[in-house]
Amino acid sequence: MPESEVVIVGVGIHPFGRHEGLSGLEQGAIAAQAALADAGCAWPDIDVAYGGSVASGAADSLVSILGLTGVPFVNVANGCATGGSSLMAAFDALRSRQCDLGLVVGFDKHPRGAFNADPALLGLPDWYAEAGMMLTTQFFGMKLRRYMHDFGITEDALARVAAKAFRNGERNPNAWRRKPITEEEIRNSFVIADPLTQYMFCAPAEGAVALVVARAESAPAGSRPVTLRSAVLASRRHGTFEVFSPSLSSTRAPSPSVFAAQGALEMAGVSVSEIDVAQIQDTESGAEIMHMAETGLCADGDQEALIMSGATEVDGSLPVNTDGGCLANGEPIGASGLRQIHENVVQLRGDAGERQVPGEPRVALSHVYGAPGISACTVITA
Amino acid sequence: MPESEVVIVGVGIHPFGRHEGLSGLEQGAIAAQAALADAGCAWPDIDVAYGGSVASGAADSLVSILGLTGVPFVNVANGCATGGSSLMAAFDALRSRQCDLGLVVGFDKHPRGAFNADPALLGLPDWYAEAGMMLTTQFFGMKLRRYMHDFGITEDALARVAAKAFRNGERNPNAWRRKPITEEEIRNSFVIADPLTQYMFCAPAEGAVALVVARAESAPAGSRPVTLRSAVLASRRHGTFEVFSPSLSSTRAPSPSVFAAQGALEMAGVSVSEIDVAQIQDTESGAEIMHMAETGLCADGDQEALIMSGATEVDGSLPVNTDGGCLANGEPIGASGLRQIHENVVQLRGDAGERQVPGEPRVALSHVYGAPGISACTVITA
Amino acid sequence: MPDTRFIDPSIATWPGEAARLLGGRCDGCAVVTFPAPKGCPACGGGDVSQVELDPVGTVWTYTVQGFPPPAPPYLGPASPDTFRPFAVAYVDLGSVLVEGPVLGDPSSVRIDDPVRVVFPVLGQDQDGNDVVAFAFEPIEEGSHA
Amino acid sequence: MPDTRFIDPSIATWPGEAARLLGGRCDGCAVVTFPAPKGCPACGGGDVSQVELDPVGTVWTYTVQGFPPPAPPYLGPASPDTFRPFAVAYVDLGSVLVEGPVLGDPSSVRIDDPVRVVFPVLGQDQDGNDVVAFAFEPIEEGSHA
Ligand SMILES: [Zn+2]
Ligand SMILES: [Zn+2]
Repeated sequence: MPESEVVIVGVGIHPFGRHEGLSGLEQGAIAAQAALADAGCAWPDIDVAYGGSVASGAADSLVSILGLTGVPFVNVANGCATGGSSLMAAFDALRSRQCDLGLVVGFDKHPRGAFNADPALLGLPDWYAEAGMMLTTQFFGMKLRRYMHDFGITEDALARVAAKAFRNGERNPNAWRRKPITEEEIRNSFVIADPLTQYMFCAPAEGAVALVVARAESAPAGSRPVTLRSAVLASRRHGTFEVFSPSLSSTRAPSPSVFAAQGALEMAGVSVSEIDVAQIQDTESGAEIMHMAETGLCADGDQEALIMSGATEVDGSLPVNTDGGCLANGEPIGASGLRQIHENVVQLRGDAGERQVPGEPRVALSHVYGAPGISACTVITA
Repeated sequence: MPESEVVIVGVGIHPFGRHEGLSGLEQGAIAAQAALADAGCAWPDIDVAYGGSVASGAADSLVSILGLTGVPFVNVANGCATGGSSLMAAFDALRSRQCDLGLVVGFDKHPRGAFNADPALLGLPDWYAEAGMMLTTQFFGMKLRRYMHDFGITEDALARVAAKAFRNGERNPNAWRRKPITEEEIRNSFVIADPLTQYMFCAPAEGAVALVVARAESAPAGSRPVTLRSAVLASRRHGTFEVFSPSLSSTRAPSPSVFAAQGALEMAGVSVSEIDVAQIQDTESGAEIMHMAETGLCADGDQEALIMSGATEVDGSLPVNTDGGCLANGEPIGASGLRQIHENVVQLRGDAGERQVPGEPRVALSHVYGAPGISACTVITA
Repeated sequence: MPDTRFIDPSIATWPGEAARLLGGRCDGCAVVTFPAPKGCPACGGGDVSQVELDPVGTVWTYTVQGFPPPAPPYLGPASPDTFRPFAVAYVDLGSVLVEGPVLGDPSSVRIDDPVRVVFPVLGQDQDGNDVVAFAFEPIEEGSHA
Repeated sequence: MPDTRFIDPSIATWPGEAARLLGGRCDGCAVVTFPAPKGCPACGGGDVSQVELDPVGTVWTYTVQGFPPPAPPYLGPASPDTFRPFAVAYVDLGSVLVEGPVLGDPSSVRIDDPVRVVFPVLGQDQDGNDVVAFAFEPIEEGSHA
């Protein structure tokens, strides 16, 4: 029983990729200023701010660039779900406090190369890394291999997902990778973690996204609101298959993505068949495929036919990752979840240009998933 | 216009001090289990969790000790205001989502010695540290020296505040420093930053606090609720006097503490004269004195008479820092703000034993303040 | 003088012909975890008893590690000259699925393959000691474990 | 050969008799900040012009640093033998209050004391160069700045 409807009235993005000489925080400030301009309001109008970065310092340091207005600014540190958690908290603050405008921001700037992890900081024994098993890529390969075995997904589908990402990236001026790559090149690129090749994996990157949210009755005049129907976070249950697990339980449990998506649909009062466009976590090609089923967009195993028939393309019946996803944008962790929501807003506004989903999409789902087993989902409607 | 009243139904603390062989996270788990037991509920009953630590890793790692229930758990990283920000977000979540029970937790384990800071990470030039000015203790000394000059506070009052802290600590089984120290010893201890001596400063420490919060209609049977009337956060405005400032504006602005306290009182619908007991940030003796005025508990300059007449003692007319504050408890940053609320709940329940404020206190204020100029205040009522 | 040591004595009964991996079984809910946890990840219970794991099982899933893991910490052959892609699998040992390398040709590993736990030398530590770790070895069809 | 260098050439016009500290004045709201900021902390404006700060002012507040600052980074005398407590103050230069050490007997510093900016040698860097920094020096009563 929501007392107040919450709307997204402004979106801003600093392009993803590599930006020499520009800090993560500076990219965050650029995105925030763009979102404020898009909303038609100014930084001193903001009543509450939530945000975070994983590798680029405290988000509330933005006040020293945007201005010292006294705003309550909370730093969130939830890895891949930083953006989704920040949006959830801002949504709750607007409704609980009856305040007018909130800013949500995520940014990051990671060094080149794979994300490295220290076993001790994660509560893991040293031998796990010494024996060559502390690599995120192995987790992705193994979760996917079992899924392919159980539900008949082929390597053709993996290559098709990555090729779609780069084609969509070509049509997205804010994407990092903007050149199409053929399915053959993708399949023949270096095998990182069988069945996954180099071009099927996203890479650490840089970028920033900000959103201005408002209670519906406080949307700035002239802004173009879309409704934030839900923002839901879930953590893992015993028996899920997560990265960096020396063992798995002999009984399996559904992924946190299942509960986050169900929760977001339920809170939004929307059925999954109403989703017109979806942005879902594609750390690698197989993740997009598995997350299609975990979010309820299709049944396990139906992805193969959907993908090979073109249903998940921009002009298909179930467009997925229309901005090129993590594969074409790279992953600045703090910004990645908000990039999805940015793209959904752009699609519902009809502003996506060459990659616009046809037929005036009205309902959009976003989904992130990451270590140590957390997922955040949102539903927005035109 | 709060739709739902939010109550605190459980409090748990792991004693502050030094605890060889026990991680910050483990202390957090002990505090969480104590708060759940106090509330008469179990970890799987918790619908939402917020928490943080500055130096002891991600708070959501607690799920691997408490159990993998799927709970949405958001990590907050707001320095000294981590506890207050977490409580604010949990308060909003309960009201916005109509969910029943939330956990708020803060813990930390700092190495011995002063907090060190890297100028680059704070956006400061190298010369600032090379010239010997990057020391938090100088800030405290200088803010206080000006205040003493403007409002006639004496060094006697500084010593009296510290002596009170250690006397209150003696009566608090969870405190770190439990031996009284005379005002003469305090004044004659090593001068760290004139007019402040060693015993007038708090030290980095270890400890953990957790709270279980509930919508009033969902308070577990048999629990002893107090009402969380408000939780408000404010950041600095241009012209405030903050730590690590190579220059200050020629025009002054009120501290963020002024706005956080005003906001908390207003949201609670309580006037400052109704406050029966207060826990306020006492990083050093002078901070307690200045924060008494910034929170509105008295006018600038009135502290001298209040303190010297005993009004801020446990049995005085305006009891301040009844558990010994940061001076007697040390400062595990992530836990310090929640320790204040723990003490206020204990006082309103009448459970404070030897340090119980007489006369059934009914309204309690808490206040934290820290770098880079943020303050969080809460009001709770019996 | 260089010696031979096990990578972590708390995780197996090595040495010996009948060496076994060591897990922990929750006294409350009977869930088995490897290595033995401090508290049970399923129920949060604090009482966990040591248990020897079954030495044979089947591949539940696998991948092939295509590039040398960062060394250190990796103790196996990690230079471009000596590294060879190797399979890694979760092996279903009945009570629990354990992650470990699979010896032999990585391209021949398949889901449901029977495997047994073995304790080969992984590499050398800084002091020149041989470091023994655990791995899984395919059980040939027709052979008896 | 060791040389003499200024601690950060962007913050003063050193060397010279009439050396001055350099701040930044916001083109939008005229607020002055030291050192010159990238953007104005008062209004968020991006256009900031360099400005020489007044060389004389009065002590707005002060403290005495009682223990040696951690060295490095501190370049001044930091050993128990050489360290002497020194005063640090915010000095009101009219347009802005600047933080800096105050030369002389720390116990004699008082609020409202007149001081002037000076550029003494702070200490030596790793290469043995003398490093010059800024400080404030009390102006004797009756003297003329
Ligand atoms: Zn159990
Ligand atoms: Zn300005």
